[in-house]
Amino acid sequence: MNGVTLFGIASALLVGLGLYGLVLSAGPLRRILAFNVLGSGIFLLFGVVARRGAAGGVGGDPVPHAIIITGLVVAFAASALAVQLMLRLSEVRAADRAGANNPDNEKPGAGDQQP
Amino acid sequence: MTYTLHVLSIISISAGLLFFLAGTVGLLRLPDTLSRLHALTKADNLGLGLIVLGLLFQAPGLLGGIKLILVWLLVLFGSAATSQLIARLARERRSSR
Amino acid sequence: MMPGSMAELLFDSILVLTLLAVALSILALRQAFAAVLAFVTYGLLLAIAWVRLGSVDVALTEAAIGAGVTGVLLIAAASRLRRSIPIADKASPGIPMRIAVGALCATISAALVAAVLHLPTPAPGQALAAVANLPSTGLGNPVTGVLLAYRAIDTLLEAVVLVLVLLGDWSMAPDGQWGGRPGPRLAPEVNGPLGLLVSVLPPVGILIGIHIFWIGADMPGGAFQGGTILGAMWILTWMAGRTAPPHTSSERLRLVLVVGPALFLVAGFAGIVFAEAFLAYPEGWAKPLIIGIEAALTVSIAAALAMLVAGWPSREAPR
Amino acid sequence: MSELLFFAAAFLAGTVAVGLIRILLGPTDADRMMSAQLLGTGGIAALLLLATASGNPAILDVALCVGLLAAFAGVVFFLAASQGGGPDRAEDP
Repeated sequence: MNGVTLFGIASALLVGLGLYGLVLSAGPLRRILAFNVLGSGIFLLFGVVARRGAAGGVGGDPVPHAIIITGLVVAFAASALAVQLMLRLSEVRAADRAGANNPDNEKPGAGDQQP
Repeated sequence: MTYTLHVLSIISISAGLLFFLAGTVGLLRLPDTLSRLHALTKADNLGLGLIVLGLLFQAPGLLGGIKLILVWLLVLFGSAATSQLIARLARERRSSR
Repeated sequence: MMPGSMAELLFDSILVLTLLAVALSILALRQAFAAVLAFVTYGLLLAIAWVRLGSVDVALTEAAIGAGVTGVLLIAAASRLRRSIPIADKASPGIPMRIAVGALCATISAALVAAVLHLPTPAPGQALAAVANLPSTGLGNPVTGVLLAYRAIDTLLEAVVLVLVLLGDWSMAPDGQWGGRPGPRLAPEVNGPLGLLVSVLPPVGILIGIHIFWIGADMPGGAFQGGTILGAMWILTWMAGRTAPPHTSSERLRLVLVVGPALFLVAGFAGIVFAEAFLAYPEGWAKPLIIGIEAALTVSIAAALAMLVAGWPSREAPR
Repeated sequence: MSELLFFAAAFLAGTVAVGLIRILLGPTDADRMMSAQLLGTGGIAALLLLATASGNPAILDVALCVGLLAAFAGVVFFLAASQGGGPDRAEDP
């Protein structure tokens, strides 16, 4: 057992943990966090493969490293979009609820149906 | 010469580690938020400072040494200010209870 | 591969155990503030893990993005959700469902562990090829070589993706709000230690960001890491109320957002004329071209990441 | 010497990791932030030790980056916590 294998096993566990949280979490913020944990597990797994491919005086294979850097930025962009969708959705629902409480503009199912 | 430097490094870094240990123990064992903060700020700033000092004896060149000191100054400044903020937060919480 | 001493193995074991414990607490903590705080410490631990895995480039990216801007994005979201009506989401799943999903995830983890333990030796890789061809680019950092020379098309597409995601973000604005000024200004006025911090931190951060970008050609660092730090400093000045995010209709903002991808694209097409292919650099011009593209990308990435945190535009008073 | 530095880093990592229990225990947001701050400083110290132990000065840049962003995150978390209202807030959004 060496350190790299240790990180490999940890990354496998992080993938499982993140997936579990992504599927079962009740709140959207928690699901976004779980998505990021899942992603970090996958990146680490890739990093373990890169580390094993170290040669030519560099600490690891630079091709996976470059792809991981790209992946981290894209994962951030995806999280940002998810966060904004979540916030917008909560705003729309709040507005809907306010509309449903007002009998003048009550529509059938306005409170639970989303456009 | 190298031997003396090694001994100085080891003494300084060990002292730094003790400060971190004290900070953790304080954070976990002290009874209320403000006294925990008191223990923590002393511990982590001095701990990092002593470790930086110890590593300076091993610094390979001038640039590396300058960077070590720069990191310490940055953390010192950052954590001094954030500790103030945390204290403010703790006080507000206490008065709102 | 390095043999790895006793002490290194001990450090790695502690790091890995802490990483797993923190990941577990991110998902288990009931309070959003605590969960996001755990997520930020998780990002820091990951950065150390990347150092141990031999990639300082990825460690810098993880420190800047994972522990920096993602944490800010999430904490701003959590504090805004707290003030609005909570989202009525799906009910907590029952025990049988939990067991079924848990078994599925455990199987996936077990399969991955088995795969990790049976990775081929010697490990295949392109490290030798990447290092061998590096002199023709004039660069010293093979990761920058992959990002801007060998696989420049990926990096170009990624820079475009950032702009597209930002457009998606802005499109969430309600009718009539397009072109307004995006959110969140957290503190209208700051003073005392906070004021000192937000006066001193941005200039220091800008220097560090430029330093990280500049050394990227030869040492770990580059456009993504430097750009993220610059973006974080811009966000800091908004949060402290020192500056405000620009209107999304601002032409200067739009220019800054596209200058990186646009310059990259122009250099790519110039490659067809002056070298042999799209995104090929002419002999002897590789390094100056790469540094120029990277500089433009740094600015665009900084602006795009910061605007992604700011959210969709609004023409009303700041939320 | 490098072996000793790795041991020091391992000791440090173990120490500050135990301090993370405060994130779970709380009870206030201020306590949680302290715990994260201790891990931040400890992590930076560990990175400095690793830089010397493995003879790779580029790791110092990671420490610099972490130091900068730890202060940044501290400000943002303070602003979020101080406008979050009283201690009895909604759970689990």
